[in-house]
This record gives sequence, C-alpha cells and structure tokens, in this order.
Amino acid sequence: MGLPNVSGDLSAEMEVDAFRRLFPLRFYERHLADSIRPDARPLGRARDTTMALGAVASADGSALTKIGSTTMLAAIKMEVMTPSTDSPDEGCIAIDFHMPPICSPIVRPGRPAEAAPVVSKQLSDTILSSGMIDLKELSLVSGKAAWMAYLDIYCLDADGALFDCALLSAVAAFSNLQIPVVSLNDDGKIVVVSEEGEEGKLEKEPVNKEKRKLTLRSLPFSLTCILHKNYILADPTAEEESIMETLVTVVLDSSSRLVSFYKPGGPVLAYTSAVQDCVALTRQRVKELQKILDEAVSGMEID
Amino acid sequence: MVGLSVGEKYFIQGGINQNLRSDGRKRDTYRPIFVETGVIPQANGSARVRIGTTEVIASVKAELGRPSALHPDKGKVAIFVDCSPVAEPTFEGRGGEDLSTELSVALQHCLLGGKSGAGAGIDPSSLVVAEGKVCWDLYIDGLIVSSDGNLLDALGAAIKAALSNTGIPRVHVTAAASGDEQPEVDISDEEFLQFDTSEVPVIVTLTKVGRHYIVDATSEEESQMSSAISFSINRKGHICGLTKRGGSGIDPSVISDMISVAQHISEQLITKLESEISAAEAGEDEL
Amino acid sequence: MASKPGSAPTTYTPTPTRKSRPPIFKDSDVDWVRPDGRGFHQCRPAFFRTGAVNAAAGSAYAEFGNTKVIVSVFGPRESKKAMMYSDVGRLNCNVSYTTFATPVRGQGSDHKEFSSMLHKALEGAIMLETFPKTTVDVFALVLESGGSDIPVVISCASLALADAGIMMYDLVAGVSVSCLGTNLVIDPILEEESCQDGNLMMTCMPSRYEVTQLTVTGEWSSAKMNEAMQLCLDACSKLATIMRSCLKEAASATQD
Amino acid sequence: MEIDRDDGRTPNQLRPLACSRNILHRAHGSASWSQGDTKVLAAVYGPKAGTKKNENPEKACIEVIWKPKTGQIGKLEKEYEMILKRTLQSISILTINRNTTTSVIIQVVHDDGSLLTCAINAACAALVDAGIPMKHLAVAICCCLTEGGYVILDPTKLEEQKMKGFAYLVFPNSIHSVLPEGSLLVEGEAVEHGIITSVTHGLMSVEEYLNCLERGRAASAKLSDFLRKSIKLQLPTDSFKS
Amino acid sequence: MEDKPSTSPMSFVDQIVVPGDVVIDLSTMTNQTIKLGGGLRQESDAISVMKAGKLRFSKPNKYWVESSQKRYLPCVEDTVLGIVVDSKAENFLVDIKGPALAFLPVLAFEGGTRRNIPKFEGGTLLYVRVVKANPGMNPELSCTDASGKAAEFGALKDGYMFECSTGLSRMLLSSPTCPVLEALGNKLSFEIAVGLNGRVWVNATSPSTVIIVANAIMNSETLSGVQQKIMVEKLLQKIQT
Repeated sequence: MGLPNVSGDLSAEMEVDAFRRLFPLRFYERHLADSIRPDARPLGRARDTTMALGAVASADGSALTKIGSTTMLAAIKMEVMTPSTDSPDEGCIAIDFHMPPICSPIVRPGRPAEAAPVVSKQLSDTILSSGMIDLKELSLVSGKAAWMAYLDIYCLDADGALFDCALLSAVAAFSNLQIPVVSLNDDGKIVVVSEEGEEGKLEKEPVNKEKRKLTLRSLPFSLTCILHKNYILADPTAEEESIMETLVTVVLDSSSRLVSFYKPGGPVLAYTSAVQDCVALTRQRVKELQKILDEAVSGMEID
Repeated sequence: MVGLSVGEKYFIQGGINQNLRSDGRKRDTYRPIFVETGVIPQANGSARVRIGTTEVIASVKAELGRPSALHPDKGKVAIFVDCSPVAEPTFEGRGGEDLSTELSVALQHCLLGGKSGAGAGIDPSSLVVAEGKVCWDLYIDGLIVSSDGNLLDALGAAIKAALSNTGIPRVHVTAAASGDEQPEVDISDEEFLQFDTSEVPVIVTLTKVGRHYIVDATSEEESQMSSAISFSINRKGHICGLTKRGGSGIDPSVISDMISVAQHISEQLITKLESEISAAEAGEDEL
Repeated sequence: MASKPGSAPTTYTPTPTRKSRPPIFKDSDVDWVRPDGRGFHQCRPAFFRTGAVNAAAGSAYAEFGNTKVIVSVFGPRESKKAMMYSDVGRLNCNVSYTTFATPVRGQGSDHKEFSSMLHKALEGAIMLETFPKTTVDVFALVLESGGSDIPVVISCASLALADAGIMMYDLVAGVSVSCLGTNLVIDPILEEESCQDGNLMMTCMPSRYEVTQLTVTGEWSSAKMNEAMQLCLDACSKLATIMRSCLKEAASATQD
Repeated sequence: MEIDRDDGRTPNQLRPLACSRNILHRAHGSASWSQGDTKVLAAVYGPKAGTKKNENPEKACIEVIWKPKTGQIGKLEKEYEMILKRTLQSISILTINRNTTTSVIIQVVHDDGSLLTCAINAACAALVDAGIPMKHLAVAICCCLTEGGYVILDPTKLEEQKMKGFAYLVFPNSIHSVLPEGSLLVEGEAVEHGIITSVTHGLMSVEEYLNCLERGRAASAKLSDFLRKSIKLQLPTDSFKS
Repeated sequence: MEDKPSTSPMSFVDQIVVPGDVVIDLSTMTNQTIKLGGGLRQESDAISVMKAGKLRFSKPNKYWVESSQKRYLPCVEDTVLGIVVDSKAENFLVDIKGPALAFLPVLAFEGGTRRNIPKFEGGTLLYVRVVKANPGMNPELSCTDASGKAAEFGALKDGYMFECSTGLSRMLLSSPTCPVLEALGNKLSFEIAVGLNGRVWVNATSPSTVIIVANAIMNSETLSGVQQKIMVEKLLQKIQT
C-alpha cells in the first residue's frame, strides 16, 4: 500500500507520499479546495457499493456488502425461545457487531475494539426504532414459542463508514432471510420439518407455513458525512475519519423519514444549513442503496 | 530457559553425532524411570513418574456426569496439565500457560484417539452407566514438579500408571427414569472397577538435533533441537497419535524412518514401564 | 419504543424431525459414495484470492467447498511492550470463528488449539531473522466451517504472508486425511470429520519437500500411515501449484 | 395546542436545576448536576502523563468511565461513554496538555429521564472545576416528540417511554463577548446554535427534527445562564480585599 | 442574553468569566501590546477565555484569568513545593502536582558541581522554582534563584505539609499579607512555605501551633477577610482556654 510504482517517476511519487504522511490535513485541504478527494471522488459522492446475498450457507439469511473497501458480512441464525410474559406474541432480534482482529491493525485478539459495542448499540437502536420489522411476525405459538433472530455482523475490512456498511448488510441479510418451516412436536419443542415432499407422513402441521419471509416495511439506509470547515465529505474512508474528526450519520427510511441524526461531538459545529445538506445527501444516497438492494434481491430470485 | 555457551552447544551436538551424549547415554537410551503409584490419596488414581531429573505427577478423578447429546454412549475424558512454578520460575503467573496448553493438547491427541473413539487409550464407552443419562467423567490432571526435558513422555507414562492405579466405584442404576429425568443411582463403597491399561499407549518423543534424532532429551539437548516428533504407540505397534513440535521442516522419508525407530523403542518402553508399574502397585499393596 | 428484554432468554436451534442420516460411513465396504460425490482421493476445488483486506499488510481469502477463511497479516510491527529484546522476529497467530461458522450457533471465540497449530506450521517457513525486535501478527477468521478447517487456515495464512511480503523459505500447504473404517478420504468435510476413526493433518513446504507440521489422532498401522502421508504429500504439491498461480495472477494484475 | 404533562409543566419548562461543584475531596475536579429527580455526579482526575494505546500522543486525551446506578456496564453505557468522550474532546483544547490523559468518571445517582444530557452538563461543570482548558462550555438538552408532533423539553423517564421519539442535543453555551454583535455569526447563525452532539431515537420527519433543534436552542440559552451563575457562585470570592 | 455586553475590555475585568467568553477585541486595540497570562488564548483578533475564573488586569497591559484548582499547571518562575519521586543520574524526578513529573537537574543547586551532588531520598519535600515549562516536555526545576544563589530554596526538614487549592496558595502569597496569616502571625511564631502548586508547609516549635496554623489556613479558603480574622481569633481562644 502506498508504495510507488517502481517504473514510475520515483522522486515525484515519493514527495507526494511523504507530504501525505507528514501533513495529512494540509494534503486534504488542498484537495478540498479543488472540490476533489484523493481517491478522485467529488465531495458528495459515496464509494462504489456492492452486495451479495446468501453468502453464508449455514445461515438462514446472509449478505456480504462492500462500500469501497469496507466489507461487512452479516448472517442471521434463527433460534427458538419462549417469549416473555409481557409480550407473548413477539419474537426478538439480537444484533451483535464484531470487529475481529483481521479487520484492522488497531484491533488485537483478546481486546475487543472500543467501537464494536457502540456500533452494535447504534444498529439495534436504528433497526428497532425504524419499525422495519414487526416483531409479531416472529411469533410461532403464542406464549409458547417465538423466533429469536440472531444477527451477527462481522467487519472483514475496516476502511471508514463502518455503520453505513453494517446497516446496509443488516438490511440486506433480513431481505435474504428464509425462515425454516417448523412444527411443534409432542414434547412442546419446535422441530424443523424436512424440506423433502413427505407431507403425507407428517403427523404435525407446520406452524409457520405461510411465514417464510418477513414483511419488511420502510427500510433504513444511512450516510455518514464528515464536516470540515465548510466542506461536507460523504462516505469517508478510515484515513479521512482519522484526520477530520467531525462525523455526522444520518439514517433515513425509504419514505424519507428521519430514523436517526447522529453526531457524536467533533470540533466542527453543525448549523442548520449543514444539517439540511447532510439530509439532502442522504436522501440521494437512500435512492442509490435502495436500487442496489432491489437489484441484488431480484438477482437472487432469478437464480 | 537454558542458557548455553557456544562451546557447550557444540559439545552437545558433537556428542550426539558420535552417539555418546553428555550424560553417557546412547542416542536411543532412556534415563532410568521410577514409578510410584497412589501418591494422592484423595484422587481415584495417581502416580508419580521420574525420568532422570524430570518429575511429573498425574492424578485421575472420576465424577458422575451426563453424556453429551452427540455421543450418548460415551463418557468424557478431559486432560489438563499444570506447569508449577516450582519446576521453573518462568512458569509463575501466566508464564506457563502456553506450555500447559501445548502439553494438554498433545496429550489429548495422543491418548484420546479419533472422533469416533478408535485408537483411544481409554475406551470412553466403558465409562457409561446409563446410556444418554449418566456416565463417568474422567478428569486427568498432570503436574510438572521438576522439568528437565522430555515432559510429554513422562506425562504419558504417569497417566498410564495413574490409570492402572485407578479404581472407579461400581454404580447401580436403582430406578429407571423416563423422559428427561435423571435416573437414581447407587454408588458402591466396596466394589471398584479397574481399567485395563494394557491398551493405553506410551509416548515416545524423538528429538532431532543436527542430522540425528535422540530419545528422552534433557532440557539442554532440547534447547538444541530443530524439531521433535512425539509418537503415541500402543502394544500392537500401531500409532495412536502424533504431534510435531519445533519449527523446522523434516523430510517425509525421515519421518517414516522415525516411525519405525519409535515403534521399536516403544516395545522396550512398554515392557519397562509395565514392570515398574506392577512393582509400584505391589509395593503399595504391601504398605 | 421497542426495547430488548433485560436478560437474554435461553434459546435453542430447532432440530430436524427425523435423524435420517444415511449410515454410509460405518461399514467397511468400499461401495459408499462421499456426501458431496467426490472420489476418496479427490480434494474439493480450492479457491484462493490475495488482498482480501485492504487495512492489512497482506491478506488472503480461501474457499474449499463450504469452508471459508480469511487471514490478515499485520506487521512486522512493534512488539508488545512487555516483550524482551529478541534478535529474531516474533510470530503471533490467532484463529477465531464467527458465531455462524458452525451449524449450531456458537460463541465465536478464539480457538487456542488452532492458534498454536497455525503458529507451529508457519514458524518453520518464515525467515524470522529478517525482522528482529518486531512481531508479525497472523490473524485468521473462519467465516464458515465446512471441515478440514485448520489445513485451509494454514494454506491461506501462508498466502497472506506472501502477500504481505514477509520473507519465507517456501509456501506452506496443508491437507488432512480422514480414516473411515478401512478407507482413507482426503480433505474431509464436516460430516465426515464428525464420525472419522482417525485423522492425519500434514502441512508441508512442497518445493523443499519438508513437513512443517504433522498431527495424527486415532489408531494407525505403519502401512496405512505411510499411505496417508503419501496422499497428503501429493495433495500438498497440487495445492501449492494453485496457490502459486494465485500469487502470480495477483502480481501480474498489479503490474498492468 | 398545549399538552398536559404529568408534573404540570409547560412543554418548554425545564425541571428544577441544581449544580454544585468541588464536592469530592480527592478528585481534581467534581460536580453534581440534577434536573428534577435525575442526578449525576462527575469527577475529573488529571491530566495525568501519557496517553492510552491507539490514542494520538500529540494531543491530550479524555477518557470517560460511566458508572451506572446498579449493575454492570453494557452496550448502552459504552455508547454513552463514547458520546461523552467525543463531546468533551470537542469542547476542550487538546493542544495544551499534549500526551496527557484526563479521566472523567460519571456516576449515575438517579435516572429519571434525560440521563445523558444531565451527564454531559455534569461533566462540563466538573471540567470547569478541574480547570481543564476549554474552548467554550457545552449545554445539553433533551427534546421529546409526542405522537402529535409537539416538542416537550427535559422529559422524565415516564415521558421518554411514551413518546414516539426524542433527541439529545448539545450546544455551545451563550458567551459574553466584547466583539460587536453579529461578528460571531457563522453562516448567519450564532455560534451557540451549532450542534456539538446530536443523538436521536425513534422515527420523525426532518421538519420535526428541525423543530426540536429550534426548541433546544431556546432552552440551551436558559441552561447556559444557569451554568454561568452556578460557576460564579462557587468561585472563591477574593475575600481579603473586601 | 439580556445584559448587553459592552465593547470595552475593562467591563470584564474583575468579573467572573467562563470558557468561550471573548474578553478583548484586538481589532479595536491597534498599536497596543498586551501580555496574556494563564487562562486566555488568542484566536485571530479575539482573546477568549479557556478557564472559569476572575479576569484580572494589571497595569500597564497584563491580562489573566485567576482561577483555583486542585491540579497545578507549571508556569515559569512559580515557586512550588515538590516531592522527590526518584533520582536518576542527571535529574531528580519531582512531583509538583502537575500532569507530568518535573526534572530537577542534579547541578541546579548553588555552586552545584559533579562532585557535590546532593542526596535526596524519595519523599523529600523541596522548595523549588520552575525554570522551564514547555508544552509536551517535562517541566524543569531549580533550587537556586535567578542569580544562582540558594536563597530560600532547598529541602524542607521537619514540619507539616498539606495540600490545598491553587487559589488558596495564591491568596496566601499575595501582598499585602492576607488576613489569615496576619492574624496568626500576630499571636504565634511559625515558619511557612507556600508553593503555588497548592502545597503549604508549616513548622513551629510546638506541634499544637502547627495544627492551629494548618487548620486556620485550610478553613480560610471561602471566607472573607473579616471572617478569616474572626475564625483565627476563635481558634486561638479555644486553645488558650
């Protein structure tokens, strides 16, 4: 990384590279003055985003998403639980975000990354408060059994905008979710009905024949921006995040309602105009992401 | 850790090349082995083994437990090795952790056989009391008292001796229980079951120093090794487990060679060890 | 607003109604077919790609059937403060699993045994003296476990090390063989591993024709042992060709 | 238009505020802050030499430790720690005591809604007490959004649970200045109208959020007056001259 | 805000200011040099406050914010009480309640040479002067005055040391002598050394005197001058009866 091409003009290359390392802020500000970023993006443009559904065979729903080189793998495993007495008709979703040591040089084994529990919490807040999933749809037998959806998101490569990529992979994994057909056996336990066409032999009717997929209402999508002086940089890389510290994450749902406006401190203050600019950028981004997701889902259906 | 001068290193390597090691042994001779059984009265079985100045203690504890859902017809055996700071000051605190994991894993590979239980020194199906409900869980603990090389062989021998010293109370299932409930059991105070330990393999470690390999290396010799292979070999001469230590690679043909040497040595070792064990058992009975 | 319940309720994975697993492995007859239709001595198709993780100095992704692994290499970088001076470099290995790697949801914790195996398999191949006082970290994450996990991790790690430009004597390729009844099957999948009678895992440096790590469990006669070792050696050299071509592709891609 | 609140407050009315500084003997700075029944204690230690690993040694570092009223810390507390840390770092001048760590310990005494805002206010007062160099102060306010789209300020726990959404907002305090009026405006807005920190929960429209901002700014002026007053009260009067 | 801030810097002097307040507008003060003390910083044309406290002005042109903390930030020419933590070949490491340990070079004594390096054990209390206080470096101390004389500097033997806020220690050192010391000095004889870092050392022939003086000082932090005098009188009465 960063090493100049040997065949190229070595001295010139080295100077730029050294300048970038020694005076990162000035390096960026020079680019910003020309309304361009070192990776050739305009300020408001997000990086290329790709998505692959069903990446994990052993999970009930999964997705691999990439925003630039930030990569997330999300997988959902469905398990059965006894619902709590105050909400007997509701299932549950447990969301965990992991940053294994492979994803970034600052994470070491045995010492979990500081950011991981915070992103975890943000994700569950966002997904639950967006109302994307009706927890009632996760119910199997009222008061007896309900689904517990374990959503685990692994960051495979951390290069900025972790939350955006994680949220996208979570939404994609839920769109990919196939709930297994199950029935209630004599011991009161939920068992999987084998997929082969042996319907005639079944003593028990499946309890969730009709509910193989969740109805997802209003999907949340997010965009993280950096505020630096008067510039707004959409979808920052890890380098940009480390140099310019004021981050704003806006989450909008498909009908443009605000799910979250998250600005954890930062030396730059957000005034009303900046707030509106960030929201406008996010609106645009939501459309892009919705399209990418729709394409991925329809691509799966053809297969 | 052993700190050796260049001259000492050269001396050790030269000795091995000429088949005359610094303590007068040949490349394929063991140091004298002493076995003492029943050293820990609280345990179901225990033994102390000394090979030269290496000294280890192994104890076997049996507890009634529940078989795992995957293998309802098998008991469970766990092996754990503790490195006491008595043996070496660097084991203090968490210093011995890496070595103890390495030895524990190596012993599990060498003594517990494959996933289906084939080649295991201890037949796990003999530990079942009521299938799917009750079984014996064996906890085998090794303790390193004094460390002067060849710990794995010593631990293997100590475990073999401890197992032959082990008596497990006979258990009667008094009331058969239905469904999920646990059956009631009656543990006998008088009747004990003994293990047949003739099938328990011995561990032979061949340590490669220079072009040659030696058995029963001392810690000075181990510090000069390029790699070492531990073979677990049973009475039939079959290999029941194998682990390699040390970084550098070995030519596959050398490994085949080492296998046949190890098989040959294991025969002598088994005979020697079993006579020591029966002598120790006899000595214990007399007391 | 929806909130999570205070304490996590106990959950279980629903099991299939019938345990209709065909008893193919138990018998000693030679006629059974492997669950994925491979021949006994046929490996799964291997797929390697280097440069999977941008944030790392070097990385590789490997996919053998359902076994999917990512390995990142960091460094050589400053050793931990508590470490004493050392005139050769240090190798630090860690293998961990995702929570969804195994059929039943796990804890996703570190795997100490595999970490130490990975360390032993690699240390003989790396020129540690080229980076004194520093540490190279090799971190592996098993995304999905489909059998023969540790040999795949080891092969993938040696590619990642090559990608990071760490000096090595040779690539390290790993293969395992399962003993089922009288048969030897190479590169076993999870189902086969769960009922194997014995297992032999070998990692070697194919060009130097040297074994860096060898572990055996179960009971083996000398003849069988030799047969299994030969199988592994042949498979390792084939695997190494695939690994080498992957590196060549990556190198030629960057040159373009 | 008016909506009823259980405690009879008007929508814009804050609960009674109380702040006292220098209440802990050992800490280098401390403060307690209460809004109604919500009460938080903040203690500051440092600056101590050296920064933690993964922190920039070229700057001063602020470390926040959150102690809940009962039980262990979980993800929620970790998130609070992170928000507090970033908020406090953005109001402190980090270039003066480079390569030092200042620890801020937040002890929740009682939680009756608006907890995070209360903690931010307490931490800010404690930093003042410890004499940590700061660019300006920060005041935090919680705005709740009712089903009907009305905004109420400084909600109690009960109100927080009933509402469809809420926003924690942190603004700079309103400063006294010798500069001519208007010279401090940024893009036509006063400095104290810029958001330092914003955390929202629940669905709302963008207009509703902007409405929250407006109400929050109005309330932050009151809060910052209170903060200034309580700082004045507790500074040692230079007695011997009087 | 209701109270319209006036544009004259003088309106802030002797007022309580909080971080962020802009107290001086340089654009209105052309052709003047001003000196800034602790708690103030310059941002282009505006001088703003970074610590809460009272804005002070001393003629002709010095401005600073007077505040009181438990922690001390080293400032050149401050006299402080330090405790020896460790001794190295070149320096003693001294704790002066600051963010970093301070260095006291072994040669920074009157007539200090390589041959007569003083020996201080850990825990020794020193009365020293700060000579260097640069950000990012450990502060440097000296046991001599500016002319290289030992003056009063050096180790303090016997006596009793207690800690207080930096505000209180500044008050004790102010001139004219602050009421509490004056009142005590009229009745009792004692030795006192005050460090600007919030450490006070007291010594007297009888331990009871030491205790009275220490307590009187610690009590005086929030009292006015008259109150201090009354407090001292009450304390002395209690002892004499």
